[in-house]
Amino acid sequence: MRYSAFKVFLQGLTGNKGWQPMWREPEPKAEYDVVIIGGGGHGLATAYYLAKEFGISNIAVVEKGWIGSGNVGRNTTIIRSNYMLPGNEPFYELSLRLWEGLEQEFNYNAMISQRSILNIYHSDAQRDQFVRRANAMLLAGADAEMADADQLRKELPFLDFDNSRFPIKGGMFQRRGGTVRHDAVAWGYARGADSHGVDIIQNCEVTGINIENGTCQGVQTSRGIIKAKKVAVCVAGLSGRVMSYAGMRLPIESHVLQAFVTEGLKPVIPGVITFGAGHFYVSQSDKGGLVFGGDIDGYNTYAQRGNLPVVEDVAESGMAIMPMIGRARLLRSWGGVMDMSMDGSPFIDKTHIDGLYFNGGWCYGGFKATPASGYCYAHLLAKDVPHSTATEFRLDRFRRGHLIDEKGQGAQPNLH
Amino acid sequence: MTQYNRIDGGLIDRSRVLNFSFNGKQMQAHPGDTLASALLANGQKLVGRSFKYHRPRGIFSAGSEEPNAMVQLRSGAYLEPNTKATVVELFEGLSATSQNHRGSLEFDLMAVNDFLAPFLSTGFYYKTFMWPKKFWEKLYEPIIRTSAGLGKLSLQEDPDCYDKGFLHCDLLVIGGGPAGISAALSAGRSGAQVILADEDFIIGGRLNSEVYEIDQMAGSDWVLTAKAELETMDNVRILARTTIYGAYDHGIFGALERCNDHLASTNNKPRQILWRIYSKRSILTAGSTERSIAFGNNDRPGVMLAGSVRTYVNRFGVAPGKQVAIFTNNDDGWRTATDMAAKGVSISAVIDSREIDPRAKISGAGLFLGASVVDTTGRKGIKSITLSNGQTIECDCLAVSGGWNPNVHLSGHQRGRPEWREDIATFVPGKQLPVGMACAGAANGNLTLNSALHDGYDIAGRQMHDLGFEVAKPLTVDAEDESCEITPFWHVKESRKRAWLDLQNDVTVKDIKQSNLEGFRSVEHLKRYTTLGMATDQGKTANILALAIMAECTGKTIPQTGTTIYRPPYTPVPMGAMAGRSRGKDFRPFRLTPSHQWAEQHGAVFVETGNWLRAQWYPRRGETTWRQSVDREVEQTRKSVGICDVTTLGKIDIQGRDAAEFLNKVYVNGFAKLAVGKTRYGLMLREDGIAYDDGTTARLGEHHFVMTTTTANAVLVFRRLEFARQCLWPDLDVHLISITDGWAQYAVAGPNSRGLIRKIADKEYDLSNEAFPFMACKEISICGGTLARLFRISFSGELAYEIAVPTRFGGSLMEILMEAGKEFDVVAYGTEALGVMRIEKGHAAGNELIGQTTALNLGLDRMVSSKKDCIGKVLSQRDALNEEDANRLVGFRPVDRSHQLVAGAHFISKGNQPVMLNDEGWMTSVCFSPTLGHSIGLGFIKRGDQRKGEIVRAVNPIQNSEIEVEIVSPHFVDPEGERLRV
Amino acid sequence: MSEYCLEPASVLDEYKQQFNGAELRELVDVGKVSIAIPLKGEEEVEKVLADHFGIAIPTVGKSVLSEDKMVRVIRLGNDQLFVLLFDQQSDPRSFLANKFGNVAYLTDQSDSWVGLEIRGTKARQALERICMVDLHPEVFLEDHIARTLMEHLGVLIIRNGDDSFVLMSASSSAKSFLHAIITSIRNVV
Amino acid sequence: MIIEHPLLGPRDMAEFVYLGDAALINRPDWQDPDAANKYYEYQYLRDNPAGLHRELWYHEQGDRSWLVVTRDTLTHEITNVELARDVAVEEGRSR
Repeated sequence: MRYSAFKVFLQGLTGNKGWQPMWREPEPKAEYDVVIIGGGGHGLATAYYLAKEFGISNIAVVEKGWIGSGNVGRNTTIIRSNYMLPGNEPFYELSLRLWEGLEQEFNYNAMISQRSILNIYHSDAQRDQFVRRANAMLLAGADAEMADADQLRKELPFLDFDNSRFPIKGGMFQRRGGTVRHDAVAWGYARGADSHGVDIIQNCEVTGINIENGTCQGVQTSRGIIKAKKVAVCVAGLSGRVMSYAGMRLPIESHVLQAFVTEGLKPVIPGVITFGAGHFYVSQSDKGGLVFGGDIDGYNTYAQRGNLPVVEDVAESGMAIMPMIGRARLLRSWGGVMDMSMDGSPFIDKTHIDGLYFNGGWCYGGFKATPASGYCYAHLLAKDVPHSTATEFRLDRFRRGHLIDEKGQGAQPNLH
Repeated sequence: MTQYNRIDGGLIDRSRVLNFSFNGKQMQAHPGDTLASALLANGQKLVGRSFKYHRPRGIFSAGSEEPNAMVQLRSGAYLEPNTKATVVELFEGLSATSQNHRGSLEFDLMAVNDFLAPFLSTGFYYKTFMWPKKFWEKLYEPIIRTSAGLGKLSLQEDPDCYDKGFLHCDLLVIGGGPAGISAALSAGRSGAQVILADEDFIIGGRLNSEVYEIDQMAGSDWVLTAKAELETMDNVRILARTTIYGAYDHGIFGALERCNDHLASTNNKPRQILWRIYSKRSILTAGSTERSIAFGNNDRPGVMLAGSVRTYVNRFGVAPGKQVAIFTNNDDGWRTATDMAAKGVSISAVIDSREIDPRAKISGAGLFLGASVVDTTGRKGIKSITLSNGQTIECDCLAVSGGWNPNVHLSGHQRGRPEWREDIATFVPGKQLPVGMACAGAANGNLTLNSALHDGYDIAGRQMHDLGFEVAKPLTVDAEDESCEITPFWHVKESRKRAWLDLQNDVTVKDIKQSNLEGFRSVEHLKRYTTLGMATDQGKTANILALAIMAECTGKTIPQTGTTIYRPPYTPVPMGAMAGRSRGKDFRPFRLTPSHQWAEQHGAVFVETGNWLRAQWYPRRGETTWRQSVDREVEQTRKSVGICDVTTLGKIDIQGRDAAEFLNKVYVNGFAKLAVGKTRYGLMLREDGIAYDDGTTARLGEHHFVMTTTTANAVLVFRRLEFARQCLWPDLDVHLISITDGWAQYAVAGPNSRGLIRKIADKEYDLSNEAFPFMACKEISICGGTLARLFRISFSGELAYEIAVPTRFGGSLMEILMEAGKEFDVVAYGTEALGVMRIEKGHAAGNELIGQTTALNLGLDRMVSSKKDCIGKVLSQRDALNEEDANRLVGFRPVDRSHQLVAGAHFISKGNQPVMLNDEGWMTSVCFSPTLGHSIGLGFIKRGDQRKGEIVRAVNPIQNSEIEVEIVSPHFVDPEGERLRV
Repeated sequence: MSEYCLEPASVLDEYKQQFNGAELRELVDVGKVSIAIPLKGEEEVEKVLADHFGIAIPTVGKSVLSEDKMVRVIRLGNDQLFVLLFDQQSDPRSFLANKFGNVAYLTDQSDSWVGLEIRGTKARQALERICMVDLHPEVFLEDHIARTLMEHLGVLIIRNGDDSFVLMSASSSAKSFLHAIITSIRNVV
Repeated sequence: MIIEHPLLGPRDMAEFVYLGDAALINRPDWQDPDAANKYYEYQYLRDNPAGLHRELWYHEQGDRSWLVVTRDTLTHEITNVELARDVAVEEGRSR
């Protein structure tokens, strides 16, 4: 069913009784060309692009719960491509470009809203780093803008320019950054993949990966064995658990990142704002809630919940830059389990086991990468060579010493 | 017409009158009222508008579950949006306004949405607004955003202050109703440390809302008696106005105490306190919340929860209507009828969905059994209801009871799932509870009074027994177990009109059905697709109804359909309270150097370096730009002598028999053979082979070293050294003490530095170049016997010293240095001049030690000893870190010397396109060199060490600039280091 | 004699203030010395403490005050002691070094820390607003010590009386520390 | 979270800094013929278990001891806390 204003109007006239399911609920077949483990944003996007762009449609996406129940459904919805390193920036810029045409492409309004992202800086040294970053972005064909404190004062008068502990000296904008209605991304890709014949199988937990003679044969699931020519793992957050079925240890730890939303308020914050002297980033959703987050809790966990010290730290940082939010109330908090990698950058790679592929290690930045991750993973699955923008996301890079460490924190995942 | 809905009784103080205003209208009420009860007393039915359709809405409940009656409280910078009128304690002068309407509350222009409702069906926005593409940010979204949100922020800084605190207890009692009070009595009597918290401003819970008797006295009087007993116990603390909003790991709870919200002004005391409560055990006695029944137009002002109507009647002495109808599926609803009738309120009808014998005789009321309400009339206040038998009944208030849901929320904050209980048709806490938690009373499904009292008492007793306390004597109270029979009835299927579930977000039964139709059948999908339960009331009155309807749609049972996960906070918590005092200048502590006061007096401009404030430069009269000051400071230092406070560098005292061996392991270069009385520069790597800190370490004795670290990494280095000491080499005898704050340390630099030091050092010390050469160190005395440490080290490249004295002398030493230096025309210099001189010397600093660079990149690879192990050694040898075209730190100067370099510019070889593929490195640090008279820079560029003399492009597209630069040695001044050694 | 004379200054100008129910003052002229116990050297340290101060070495988290109340020995960690000297030694490190010789490693910390004493009936209530350690008198007994965090600052807290606590924190952030403690008091009195 | 410090009793996690898997104690020998590989595995690969995890916490705002905490990553329940120094000695890191 194609969506349009006219369709909404027509359905409205007839009591909204003619809508159809956005995806089928098929039983798993015995065998597929590709089985994608994980019905999150990346897994669904991979299925969508495999079917649509790479001509492989005998695909199952197996999801242990409901689709979109992982981090695509529990993040702060930010999209941007303000990376610095050559291993990253072209990939994230590809992603942003895919976002820009996505709604028309899959006929679903995910409310991709390029209302800008701002990184505030508070010192000359930070400014120098942002100039380096901004120039890298421009060299990679992305957009960036530097703004001084005066300009910020004009655009964002509610920031604390006069009494803040760490003075706001300026910021770097990426005007094409912004936010997306996160759940709708999963739904849009699912609907698109389904329409190309992909089987989306919910409530189907993978319990094992069948490997014979170094070749992956398929998966064991709570709904039986499913054979596959290729198995594509795409379960960021739980990568360690799933890959242990294949006997692999990963350069990844699982950590929880909390996110928060306030009660609905009349819109005052135009884009995304990121604090530079603490951990805080905020935007305001189209429903009016201030959506914000901060640092990960910092300890290994698979529990989708966090603890108070981080909650309070995030609130402190929020009040530090915008003391007008003191009387806004925090309405909900939630936690997502992140694959924190050893250099803060992800993996899209083949494994040493034939037919077994891995996509993970997205840290807390996976949401914005969804389209490019799906596209590049599909490229790898279809052609067995990495996409040109994802050549560095290899599992063996630490052995070689080829680090993609944007923050320069080294092999300590909770610092990325 | 003041308070024409007042009736007798209640827990309000009628001897005093409070004046307040709503939408500018002046009204009166009494202490003990909430804003909601005060509005109802004054006959104000319409109080707000719903989120999506802007439907007129009134007061629905009497507690924190309220979905409708949201107001903006106070004004100006004190404006508090989205405040539930049902929990606002009335105070003199209170002003409130309604929100979310364009035009007046009565004539909201946005109410047009209600007529467009068929086209604004659930998720309609996912299906349209996509064409043309550009219109989203320009047109559609701005329109959507004008109708987003409910209340407004003031846009001004929150003028109130907040505090935080930490409490510890054996038992935390969450909720002060009958079960909670008896739990507190039980644990209190056994001698345990008890905290009893309740969100209301008086404890007692439903006992204040009902006419139950305990021990032959009114329930509310029994509460006072019990409270009096608890107040005599030193080991019991009662926190009223305190919501336990979250259950965190290991018995830690978050709590919000609204200490001064009930006052017109906080008088500079904290408005609210955010408590972190550490409990050994907790008992969830949070009671239960009534749910509604879905039927056509069940959202009109005047449609209320039946138990809440009772609250207004019994506790506040307010009749929410003159002619009241009751619609129930359970026995509790009947109590609303009997209580009101007893107070003389006219009951027009009792409608019970069950075919039962009447539970009471209500004079004048029609009884309709096995019947239901299918529709209502009255746009701004209910006027009549239509029953399933077609009959129409007039009423100005409809009290609805669909049964009671235990407040299980906190039991699920650690992802425990509640369990369904068929007999009371609701969810009760599951078995997987937060550590140390038990549940009792209505929160545990024991919905009747006597059982709740005993449940709380006994369970708390058992919990305290587990902790080793003696169990108190059994509870003896005389109370009844009232009837609470129920037959589930979720929605009136005959209703043709929209039937509301989530009143605030306007989610109706139809939306649930459509959600099912489109495949959003999992509870989480349902919630996310329809926005059910996402409003400020978090769906407390709506979620279970919606779940039941979804279960009906899919043919599953309710427990099979599941519930969404409960997450903190239980009720919304202000950001100000979450942040506490850490805001504005108090966001983080200030660290001040010993010369801070001197610098202030001398007009220094300060810069934040971590938490430190450091003098950045010292402007003098006549200087109009910072460059003039900095140039002067550099020139004068290089010409004569300058003083810089370098106290902020991390200083670590390292002692032990194995201290030298330890240093050998943590620095890339050797320290074992460093002579006593000597200092050495050292570089540290992370274990992954990347450089992260550098500094000098002095050997004061055979087993005694003092290490310096960079200012930024002082804490990190200390942590890593402790790790190395305790975890990697536990048998080394080495001990670390941070002495950063213990010593005031000044760099004294410049050709006349020896002369200056000579003036203050005590005479017995020979400071000649021979006796105290470059890199020497010594404990000496100065100014007639004061202990000092003298290091002959230099960051500026000049003959230089660092001199340290105990911090208490630091301020005085700065003055003495400046005084004694007058004959040399001494200058104080700040961090900018320090930076200029280090760039002139090519020393790496924070802009180069960014955690991404190796010793090789920094040109320090020859320091790495091949003869010994050190942290980071093995992994620094990986191929990709040692490639032929690795980045090298080199110097840059503009080909046209009048050009200025820019830090952050990228290097592109001449003839290449400025694109990422051709990117060869970047400029890390730049300055104007007053010594050379032009701009200079440091930067990383591929194979830089082999490209001296080459000219490359320094592109800076972000500022639309590009210049040609020449690759040069990073040592711009005195490359041979002769000045250091004179 | 030297031409120049260094004047010592207390970090908080010898702050002292009486509040309604609490008194707060800077502790001045207290010598503070860290004593690191060499690996396997605890017995000898114990002996010095016993012989020279009549003090039994405390366990971690506790402190002992000498009988003449001039010396408080605090056990911060397994291999770390912290000694407060109240008798205005001009060079506390040397004073102790004479007694310890090679038995332990000493570091003068007198200037690294600023000390405050808070006492009075409201003292505990004020500290409740800032200190996450349970200070209930049955849990945190007299002479108990704890290092913890208050308003982003590391603090060593010692109970030195019924309603009396010593609080020590880094001297560079002394002003922020004092501000935090004063705010805590003001918020409860 | 609360960590039951073996010397100090229950302390709030806010006083601690987390590092990671306690296997980081087992730093390989730099002269091992397979040192490059062993260091790679030591520094980069993690078991990352969903269940019991032995991990390093540093009591930075306390007694400065490194602890080995055994904690369930699914429930956060802590079942054992040891001084890392003792663990290191037990695991043969003595000279």
